[in-house]
Amino acid sequence: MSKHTELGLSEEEVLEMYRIMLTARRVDERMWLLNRAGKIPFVVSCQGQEVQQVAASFALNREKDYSAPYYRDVGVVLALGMSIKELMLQAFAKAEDPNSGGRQMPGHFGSRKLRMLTGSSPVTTQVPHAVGIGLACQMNNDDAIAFVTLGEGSSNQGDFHEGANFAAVHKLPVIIMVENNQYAISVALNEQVACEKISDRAIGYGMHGETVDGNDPFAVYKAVKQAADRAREGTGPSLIEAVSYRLTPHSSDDDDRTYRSEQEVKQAKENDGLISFREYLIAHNILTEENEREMEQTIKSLIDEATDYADAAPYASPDTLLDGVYQ
Amino acid sequence: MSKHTELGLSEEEVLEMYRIMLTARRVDERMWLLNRAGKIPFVVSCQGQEVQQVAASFALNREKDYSAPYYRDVGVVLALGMSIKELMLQAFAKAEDPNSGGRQMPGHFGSRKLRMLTGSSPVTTQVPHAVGIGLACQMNNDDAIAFVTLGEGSSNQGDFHEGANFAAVHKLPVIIMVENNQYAISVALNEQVACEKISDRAIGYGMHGETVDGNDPFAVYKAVKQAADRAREGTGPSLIEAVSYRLTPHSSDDDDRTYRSEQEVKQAKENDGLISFREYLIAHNILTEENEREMEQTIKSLIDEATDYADAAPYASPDTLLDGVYQ
Amino acid sequence: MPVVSYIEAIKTAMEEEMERDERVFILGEDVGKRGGVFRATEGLYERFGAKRVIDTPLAESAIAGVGIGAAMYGMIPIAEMQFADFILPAVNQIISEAAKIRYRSNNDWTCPITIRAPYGGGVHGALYHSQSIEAIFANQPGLKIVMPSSPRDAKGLLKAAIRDPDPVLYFEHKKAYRLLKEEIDNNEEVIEIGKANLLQEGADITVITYGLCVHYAKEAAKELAAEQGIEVNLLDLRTIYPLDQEAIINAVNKTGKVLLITEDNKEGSIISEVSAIIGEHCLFELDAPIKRLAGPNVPAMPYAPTLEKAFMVNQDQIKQAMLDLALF
Amino acid sequence: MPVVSYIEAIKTAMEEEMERDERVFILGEDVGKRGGVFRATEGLYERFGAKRVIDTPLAESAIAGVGIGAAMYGMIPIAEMQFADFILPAVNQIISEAAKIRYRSNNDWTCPITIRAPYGGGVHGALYHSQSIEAIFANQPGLKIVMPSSPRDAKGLLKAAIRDPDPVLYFEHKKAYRLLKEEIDNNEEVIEIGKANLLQEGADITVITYGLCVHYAKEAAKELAAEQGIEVNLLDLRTIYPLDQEAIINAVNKTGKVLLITEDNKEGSIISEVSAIIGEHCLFELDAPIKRLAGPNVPAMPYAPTLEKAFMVNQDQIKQAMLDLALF
Ligand SMILES: Cc1ncc(C[n+]2csc(CCOP(=O)(O)OP(=O)(O)O)c2C)c(N)n1
Ligand SMILES: Cc1ncc(C[n+]2csc(CCOP(=O)(O)OP(=O)(O)O)c2C)c(N)n1
Ligand SMILES: [Mg+2]
Ligand SMILES: [Mg+2]
Repeated sequence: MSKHTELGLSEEEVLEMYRIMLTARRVDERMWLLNRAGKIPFVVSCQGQEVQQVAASFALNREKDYSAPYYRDVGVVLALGMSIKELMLQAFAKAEDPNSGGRQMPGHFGSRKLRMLTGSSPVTTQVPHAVGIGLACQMNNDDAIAFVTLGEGSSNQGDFHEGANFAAVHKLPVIIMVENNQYAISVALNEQVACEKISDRAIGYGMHGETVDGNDPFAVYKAVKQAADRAREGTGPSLIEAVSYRLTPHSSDDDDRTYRSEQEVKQAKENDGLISFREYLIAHNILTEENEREMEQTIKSLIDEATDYADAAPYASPDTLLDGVYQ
Repeated sequence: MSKHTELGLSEEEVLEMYRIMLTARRVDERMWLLNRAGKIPFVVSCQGQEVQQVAASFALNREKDYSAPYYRDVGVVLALGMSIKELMLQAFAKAEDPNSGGRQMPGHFGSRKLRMLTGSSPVTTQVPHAVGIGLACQMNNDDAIAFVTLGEGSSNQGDFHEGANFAAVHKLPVIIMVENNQYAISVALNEQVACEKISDRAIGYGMHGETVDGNDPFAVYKAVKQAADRAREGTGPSLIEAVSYRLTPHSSDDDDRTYRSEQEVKQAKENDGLISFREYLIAHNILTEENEREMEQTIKSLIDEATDYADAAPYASPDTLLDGVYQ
Repeated sequence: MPVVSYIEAIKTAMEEEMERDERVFILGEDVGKRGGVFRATEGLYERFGAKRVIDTPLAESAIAGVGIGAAMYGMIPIAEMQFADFILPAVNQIISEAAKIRYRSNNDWTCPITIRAPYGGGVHGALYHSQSIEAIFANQPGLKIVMPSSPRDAKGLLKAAIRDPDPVLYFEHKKAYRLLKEEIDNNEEVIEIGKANLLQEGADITVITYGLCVHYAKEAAKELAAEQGIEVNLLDLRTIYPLDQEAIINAVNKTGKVLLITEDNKEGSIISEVSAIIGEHCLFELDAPIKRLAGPNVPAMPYAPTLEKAFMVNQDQIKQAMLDLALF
Repeated sequence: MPVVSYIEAIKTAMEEEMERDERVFILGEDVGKRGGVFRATEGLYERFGAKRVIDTPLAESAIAGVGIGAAMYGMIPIAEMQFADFILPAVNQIISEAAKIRYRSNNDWTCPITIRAPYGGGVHGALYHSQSIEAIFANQPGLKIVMPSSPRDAKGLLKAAIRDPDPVLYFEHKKAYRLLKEEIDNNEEVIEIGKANLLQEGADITVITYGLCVHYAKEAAKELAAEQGIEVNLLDLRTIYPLDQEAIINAVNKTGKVLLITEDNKEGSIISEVSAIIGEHCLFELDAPIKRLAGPNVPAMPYAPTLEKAFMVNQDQIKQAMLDLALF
């Protein structure tokens, strides 16, 4: 049996997963072009993490579950229902941006409609929030669960510890996914932590912990699916570590050549999960020359359209500066 | 071979350990009497934790090492050189109290002379401080190590996580001893954590972790001694969990009957490490009827003397209120 | 009509709100079985169960942060910080998160959390169980801060805080818990957040304060009225952030002489902002410098009774300052 | 004499102090190999090595707390917070610990740490990379807070902070990093903490401000002098906590008209305390209300350029406020 059928995923579903991963990549690439062209002041990238982001999201109930994504999660938010146009509106910081109306930098996601919590810049504050969602679900016998992501560097913040412990004590329906991309800006993994795996921290909370290859969509899907099942059954939270690599500089303000070798980055690019997933889909005749071309074209034209729209859209009026401080 | 000789401890040393444990207990008992008599407004107790406190301190180099004790550590501070008189001065909040000149509540230890960091009330802040001492020792090729204690409830604070991780990454000479007495005020262990052992958290930092019976002085001594050796060798920090039971209410302001049964407390009192250590010493002819009587008498008269002295000593003058805000 | 203490008023407010609205719940350290270290939640665990009166692990950032998450879901959490001094590990969650959730999401998400914390000194609490820490938060738009001065206000303001659609910090004075008692006639009263309360009118001097100091000021004013016939116009701020500018301006303009009082350290305190509002709006109405009476600029109240007393603003000092101002 | 930018001045101050005293070291996120995300520590890792320029895990409470521990040992840490906005997880360590170590130990222990953090807006940093957060700390005796307004001050005040026996928060403006440049003649200058700096004397109006706003005020004053002959008495606070009362009083008394400026939100800001000092000490010297110019009371500066611009206090506003006051 092929990997996807073993997991109960149809051909349509895996193709859809791939389409969203590719969309995330292409959106991100366009952001860099727009940044370099002086059109948008800032980009923070998903590149190298799309596979884990989309695979994990597909393991959720996307009609019901809550999410608290972090700034790199273009793949997550696309999978959970944000549109390319909406992403472009936030990149251009326009009034119509559903995340913040242009108030926040790109990468600060949030949508009540999508049950996606509003995020901030100080890292890791979202972990206790997701735990609070889990608590509320438990109190209300709501079948939904909370899915929260963060970088491995952020797992060293106190809020990670406090939130994870709280979730474990109350057996809350929460999935914490650490996207370990090997760096916290310039600080390499071995200067951030001395443990072998970030998921080793789970044992100290008494929750399930597991490290998976973030470049393998099936491994990620399976781990998150099982975590979701456990959460819904009431057996408590899980800590999933998805290991990948940050293929771009930290952000458009960073120069990663000051702290890592081009050789290292080049090698990581060869292990890009998007490549191997594509090969898998081709080998299984799910992706063909034809539908791939069509997919790329559709994505491109959607991005073009979204870019034009967002570029032309108005900024929030200065008159709105004082709105939304209090009800 | 007997347990103490196996560990290289002489008869004098174990007797001295016992003497200090007993002193801590007797000082604490006196504090409660003074409190109930309206002489001192507040007590926070060591009772039930003296064995682990003194045994751990004896495993340090008491001429050289740094400590950051927490509020229950009467045993630690006595072992590290604080006198009964000084403890009474702080209980009475008198000007001569070396810990704070009566500025802080009892249990807020600190003495530069004894390389004992000044402590505050917000729990767990001392963990990063001890790590900072470890860092300074490492930078200065100073052979000293930092020993820090906290309650198991406090191990759920962010500062525990951040401090432990920092120490592990830099392989700092630090020993973190969690004194697990089963309660954080009224909150029982299973409502604080879901892990099996607090020391399981060590694996998530990549440091040595170990749980020992806090009522067994030899187990505690051995674990801390080995941790000290590792720290001095440069192999990094350790997390030691010493398990015991809080025999008194949380403090003189608490009423523990609202949240735990008298039966449970009674049973814990039977397992009091002071009793079993005493039996051990008697069985090994180290403690005799004679030297025990003498020991009790000496302690009592020292406490009497210290109490009278501290009672009569002056409070800090109101004129000193503004001193010591800045240099 | 029953005589109710300040702490009973707090408990009753929570009880009634939990009764009224199923979404209201409490979380904090020792709030459950123990009923709170001050017994502010006594009986609520028994009445509403462990799911609505939650004993949390010892971790303030999680207490605030988990509460914020639950509030975003649509619940109405009341988070207790055991002492106001111990709110500091939660500052990031309160200022970066609770205060900014509505604004940063452009009104999409909201955070109706109430955070209660016992503040204040004079209770042998030493440096870390005596602090007034409101000034730390009183410059963060998105937050509201209330500090009740009486049982009636404690109840009505807590109800308002719980019903408020935005995050509210509620600081209650430890010494007031059992010191202040009064009859509460209207059980349903909800006191509007954002409005100061003119406690008594008077033509000679205006006194503006909040929290327990209101009690001392009232007593001092009573004495001065009886002894010297001095009439004090006394404004209780009630909400100390954002301030009720209009009430402040009106109160000052009535007498032209103003004394501002806080138990906190002086520099950078709530009454500094009150003074600035006055300096901006009432300058030509003033007949005397804007006088501030506050704690000394030392880190916090020491434990030794001599030093605690030397720190604490008291009724005698207040009376003297009022008299000096009246005679100015 | 070399022309030095604000950020170069900061780097040079650290470099010279590390050279002078072996106990001085740096810790923070990305301060090592990367040389800081703004490049404030560029070259220091190469020069002093990984043991004195330490890349820490991403955990601000540990950066502060470990620094505090090292300071108690006798080291002189310079802790960098990557953005002032991200100092908030470290508030407990700064306020409960650093600020109180000397006082609570009755002068037995000390904590000579310097905490640097880039603050301020106008750099497309949005809500969490634009904040002025000094007011949160400016009511905590035991702390000192400096905010330099020029390269020369940046250098001299940072040297003073590092040499200070007590904890000092040092907030540097991100927009000033490369905007402000000047010749620095005295390389060894250490600027005394606690003293304000009368930048220019003038008889018409007094302007009191700090940080980058000093630059805008200077420029506005230059224009007003040239265009309207208005003479501005300009006081740069330099140390914003505790404030230099005497300098404030003298500066105000000289003109009787005062404008206070901050980039921060208005309510509860540094200039509120400045105003209160004036209201207490200069009332009868004043010829006009104490005017405050500040950011609006919204949580922080939004990202969209329209909104960022609407938030940020700018030179034109300052000039207009000066003119209005002069004409009052
Ligand atoms: C509390 C806080 N401190 C510092 C920063 C600045 N910062 C932004 S991202 C980042 C690194 C995050 O690393 P990691 O968690 O591994 O996520 P990644 O960017 O690698 O996906 C830092 C230090 C921040 N946003 N918040
Ligand atoms: C940050 C903080 N929050 C709350 C408190 C109040 N408090 C004092 S001791 C304590 C319980 C501590 O439990 P644990 O760490 O297990 O130590 P134990 O008292 O059992 O020895 C609490 C909640 C505090 N001191 N600091
Ligand atoms: Mg990372
Ligand atoms: Mg305990």
